[in-house]
Amino acid sequence: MDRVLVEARGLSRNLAGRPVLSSVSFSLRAGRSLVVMGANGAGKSTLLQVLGGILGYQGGVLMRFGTPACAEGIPDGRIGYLGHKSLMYPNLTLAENLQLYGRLWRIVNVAQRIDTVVRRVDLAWWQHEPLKRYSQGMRQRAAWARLLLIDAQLWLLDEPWAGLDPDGRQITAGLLRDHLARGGGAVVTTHRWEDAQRLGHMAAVLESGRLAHWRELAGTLAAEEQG
Amino acid sequence: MDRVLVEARGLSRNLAGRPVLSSVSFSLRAGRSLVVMGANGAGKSTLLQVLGGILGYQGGVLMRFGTPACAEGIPDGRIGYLGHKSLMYPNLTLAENLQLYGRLWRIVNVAQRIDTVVRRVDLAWWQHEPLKRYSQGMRQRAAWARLLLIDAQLWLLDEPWAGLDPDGRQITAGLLRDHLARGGGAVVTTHRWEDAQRLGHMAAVLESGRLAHWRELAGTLAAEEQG
Amino acid sequence: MQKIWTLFVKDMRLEARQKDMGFLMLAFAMMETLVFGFALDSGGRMQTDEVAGILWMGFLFAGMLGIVRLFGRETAEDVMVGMAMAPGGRLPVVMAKMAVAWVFCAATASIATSVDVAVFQVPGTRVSVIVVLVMLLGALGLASVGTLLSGLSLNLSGHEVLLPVLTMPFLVPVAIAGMEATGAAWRGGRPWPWIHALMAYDLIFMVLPLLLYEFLWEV
Amino acid sequence: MQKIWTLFVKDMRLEARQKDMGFLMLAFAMMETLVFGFALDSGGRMQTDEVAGILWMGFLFAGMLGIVRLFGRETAEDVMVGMAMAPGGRLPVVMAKMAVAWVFCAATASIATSVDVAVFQVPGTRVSVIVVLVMLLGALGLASVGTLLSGLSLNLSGHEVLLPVLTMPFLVPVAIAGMEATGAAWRGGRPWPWIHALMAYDLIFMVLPLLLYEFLWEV
Amino acid sequence: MARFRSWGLALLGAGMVAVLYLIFLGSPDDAVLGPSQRIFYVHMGAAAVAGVAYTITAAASLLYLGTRRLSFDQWAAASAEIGTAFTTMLLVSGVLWGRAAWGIWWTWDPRLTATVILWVLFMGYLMVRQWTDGRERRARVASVLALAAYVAVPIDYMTIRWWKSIHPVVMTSHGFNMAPSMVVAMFAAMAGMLLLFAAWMQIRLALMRVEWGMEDARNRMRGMGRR
Ligand code: HEM
Ligand SMILES: Nc1ncnc2c1ncn2[C@@H]1O[C@H](COP(=O)(O)OP(=O)(O)OP(=O)(O)O)[C@@H](O)[C@H]1O
Ligand SMILES: Nc1ncnc2c1ncn2[C@@H]1O[C@H](COP(=O)(O)OP(=O)(O)OP(=O)(O)O)[C@@H](O)[C@H]1O
Ligand SMILES: [Mg+2]
Ligand SMILES: [Mg+2]
Repeated sequence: MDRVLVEARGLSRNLAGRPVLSSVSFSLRAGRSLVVMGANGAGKSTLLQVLGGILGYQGGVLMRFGTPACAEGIPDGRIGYLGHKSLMYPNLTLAENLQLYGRLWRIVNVAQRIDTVVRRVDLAWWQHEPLKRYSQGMRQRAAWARLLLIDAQLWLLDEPWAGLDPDGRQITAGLLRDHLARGGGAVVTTHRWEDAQRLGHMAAVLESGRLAHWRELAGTLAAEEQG
Repeated sequence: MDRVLVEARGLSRNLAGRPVLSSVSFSLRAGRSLVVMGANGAGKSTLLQVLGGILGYQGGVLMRFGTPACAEGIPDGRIGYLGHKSLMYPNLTLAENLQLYGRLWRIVNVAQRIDTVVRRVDLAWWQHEPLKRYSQGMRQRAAWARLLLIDAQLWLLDEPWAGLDPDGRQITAGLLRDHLARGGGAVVTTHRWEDAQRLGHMAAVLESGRLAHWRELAGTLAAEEQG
Repeated sequence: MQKIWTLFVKDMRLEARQKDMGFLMLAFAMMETLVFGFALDSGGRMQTDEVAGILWMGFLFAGMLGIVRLFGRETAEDVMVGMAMAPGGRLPVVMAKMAVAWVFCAATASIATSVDVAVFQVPGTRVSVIVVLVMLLGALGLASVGTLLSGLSLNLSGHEVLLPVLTMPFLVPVAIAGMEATGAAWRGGRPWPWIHALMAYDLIFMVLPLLLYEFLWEV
Repeated sequence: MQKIWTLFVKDMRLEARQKDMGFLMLAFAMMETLVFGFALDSGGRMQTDEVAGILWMGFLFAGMLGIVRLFGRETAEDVMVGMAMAPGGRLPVVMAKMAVAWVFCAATASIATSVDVAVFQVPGTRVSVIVVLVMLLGALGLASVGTLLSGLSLNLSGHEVLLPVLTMPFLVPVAIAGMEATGAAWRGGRPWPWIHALMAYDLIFMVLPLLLYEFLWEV
Repeated sequence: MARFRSWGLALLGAGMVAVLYLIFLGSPDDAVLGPSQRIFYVHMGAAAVAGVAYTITAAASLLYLGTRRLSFDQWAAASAEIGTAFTTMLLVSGVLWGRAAWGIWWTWDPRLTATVILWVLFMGYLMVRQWTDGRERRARVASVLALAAYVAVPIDYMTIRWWKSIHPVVMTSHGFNMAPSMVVAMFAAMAGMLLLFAAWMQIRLALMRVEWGMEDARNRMRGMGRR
């Protein structure tokens, strides 16, 4: 379990000519989670996108799963990303979208896995409805279903509880805990300190693109609060 | 202050053939706020859109500012709506967007008001940047700036704290409190009970399109929690 | 009125920022001239009617593309909801779009006509008052039909632009009438029946949105 | 390969659901025939070259529209990010788009050609193997150029489709070569120089994305 | 009701036999066109029915917008569908006849062009009905579209009167340009086709009600899901 999943050394990235990340360094071992907090516009989403290879980086070194990732940003199938958008076609149903992702990730036994994951996020009744008819929170649950389906080792979760009702937050918190228990890793952003404490082994605060504060959390991943 | 801002009697609405709202009834007086909670997909956003005249309704009666609103859904300039989307052009800067809205709502002294509201939501440094370059939370702050600019009597806020950092939540909670103190009204949806308690005079829970539970809150609008 | 003007200015500013619509329409009209010039030049002189046909085909397509794009701007971030919620209701939103579309169609038409007349040098093709009138009426037809249908397809909560596909058959009569009128004017024939037809068609599609506008965007 | 196929099937399924792209391209090609038929018929018989010109103009525009729409599907909800993150990298995403575009361009081309040949009844226009070859090569050209440029314009985090405007000048050579080759084949002339030009152009724009694909979507 | 329907069908059958008699035996060959002139009766009948059907569609659409009763939308849809079938028949008979009379399959005549446009427009109308979801929304969009498309019907009728066309004009303000027995056969054919239309319409409406009922049942079942 002591494998390092992702390691950044002095990572930096500009967007539209402005430095958004400047020399960010950290490393994350399997089975652990890092919660990134920080003000709006601090660069949390950008950091996750760089880690996921969606964006490239301009300075520093990024190691993923023990090998250096190239600076142009190459995605990796072992990474599961959940961002501000759902990454799914609004005109297709949830089941169809998941089928597509299942094929792309070469999941065996897709139909059955889809059945499992939509049940997990409590969308079984809605799986044959086009996503454009989903409410905001249902769309977020759908994004979680996609994440579960592809069975990645490293999760990059950008405000994964946005728009979820208390029930949904509880379900997904449980899913994250299971993932960590199975030896996966996660980098999570959130704006709620209570969520950070509940689910993070470490917390870091990003301030204008720099990792300013850093704290090991009590990290017992205490039982879920009620509602 | 005892004016009734909005009153619904037996309101109902279908979407894609399914009942989404069924006989919703409530009324809201000036100076008071109603917090609507409920599971994902319960119909909260739909309710706000019907109240705002963005969607029409199919059964019941909707009275706004003392006059019946037609069933086809006609928006009203005295209503300020803040939804899941920002309602602003991504290719224009925040200042330009606000200028447009200011003209549409015939705000006098637009330039000065814009200056005030962007300062309020702490985006003064960013106001000449196109919105597409904003981060998620900055976009939400921009939506708040638009809401403040048009100076509406009734606010319809759909998860207004989504994506905001603690600082942003505190600022906007203060803005809501000022609005209520000045005799405005607000219908707010949220998934966080603590927010509901902090800012609502009444709370209602929507369950599959019906207003199921109803509670007057202590309603002192206690001082803001810290961070 | 003020709302129409504000929205008109907004669209012009967006255009100034992106320049996509104007560039697209002009590029379209120019490329068409180029392709046709190349295609038909070798086979001998072109006739007046052919030039008119090429011209109007270009407008038809350029206009359609431009209008689709004009409404495409409104799909992101539900901006149409914001516009519709402003005091003054929804009618001015339709009217402003129509005005913008008309300005762009007319501009494309006049530029393309001048260029084509110059390039193809067909004897008898001259720009007269009647031709200008036909251009303006044709542009109005494109704008009003396009606005009606695109507006219809743009519902406030879904974000799709489906109907533009249907715009084409509605625009074909405009193109045919415009083409015949232009051809007749150049030939020295009788353009008036076609001009009248164009006027009638324009009128119908100007009035229809006004009558139906409340239904246009209700969801 | 499997990724290409999966994405190809995905686009076909989206098309089956919405039918927008196919309908759009076909409607375009048909309406063009209609307008041109009407425009040019009164002035006498049409020449082979003219029919070829009309045909290729139609493909050019229909193809451009179709490709813009094909990429337009990918703007909502950042779906392209999801596709690019799948194992296998980004190249298959480009390849699949190219394949879809090619199928649609070829289908439009073959249908429109058959209809136009039947409708315009120009003496000597017969569908031969060479014409079919020209159509397929032309469709390939439209598809590869269109994919390269549209893909370039579709960056992952911004959601804009600006470059399609630029596609047109790049497509014009395809249209001209295709037109000349078709005309020559129908006339019984020498289509081969044009076919070779077409092949060379296709090849360049097929290879270019393969060389550049990593830069295509880096942000 | 059932008995009434079977009587209606019997009447329709008898009427069709009478019409066939008049067309093939009871009227003379044309002086110029010979026996191919008998296509005319089908042609004219199809044209009449198409005109009537589209008029019903437009009227029902108008009524729908006025009253918001969905049964009008059903009428509009059914009538448009059948009208399009008859327009197809009109086009096919016209093309066949044109081959016999003018020796060509197709020519660019205002009448023929206008009819093709009409056909495309209503095909588009039917397409849009398929694409749109939500009964009310579909009804509204379709109604507006039907009214716009209906503009082409009078234009199509008047083409041969306004523009010079090779398509013959029979009905003029001075009476009919043909033999009296031809006039009788023409009216009989028109009456027969209209009867056919009425029967078809009734069946289609009944079928549509069944379709809608099934849709309702499906939605109710889905409504039983928790969300
Ligand atoms: C595809 C080709 C054709 C189309 C689309 C077409 C369309 C129509 C339509 C829509 C009408 C009914 C409207 C009206 O009564 O004015 C009509 C009537 C008629 N058509 Fe055609 N037609 C076609 C070909 C022909 C041909 C080849 C002939 C004969 C040579 C013909 C002879 C007539 C006559 C005699 C009438 C009745 C005219 C009248 O009411 O005054 N049609 N056709
Ligand atoms: N355009 C649409 N077409 C059909 N059904 C829709 C549409 N939009 C929403 N719905 C359905 O209406 C119901 C209510 O949606 P709504 O967005 O109002 O929920 P919500 O309470 O705001 O949920 P959330 O907390 O997730 O934002 C959901 O079941 C949703 O699937
Ligand atoms: N496409 C872009 N072009 C230019 N600048 C951008 C772009 N996207 C983001 N930025 C800028 O980069 C900075 C960081 O953005 P990012 O989205 O990473 O913030 P964040 O920490 O996720 O904020 P939030 O909490 O609001 O989601 C912001 O200042 C933003 O303005
Ligand atoms: Mg973010
Ligand atoms: Mg909602």
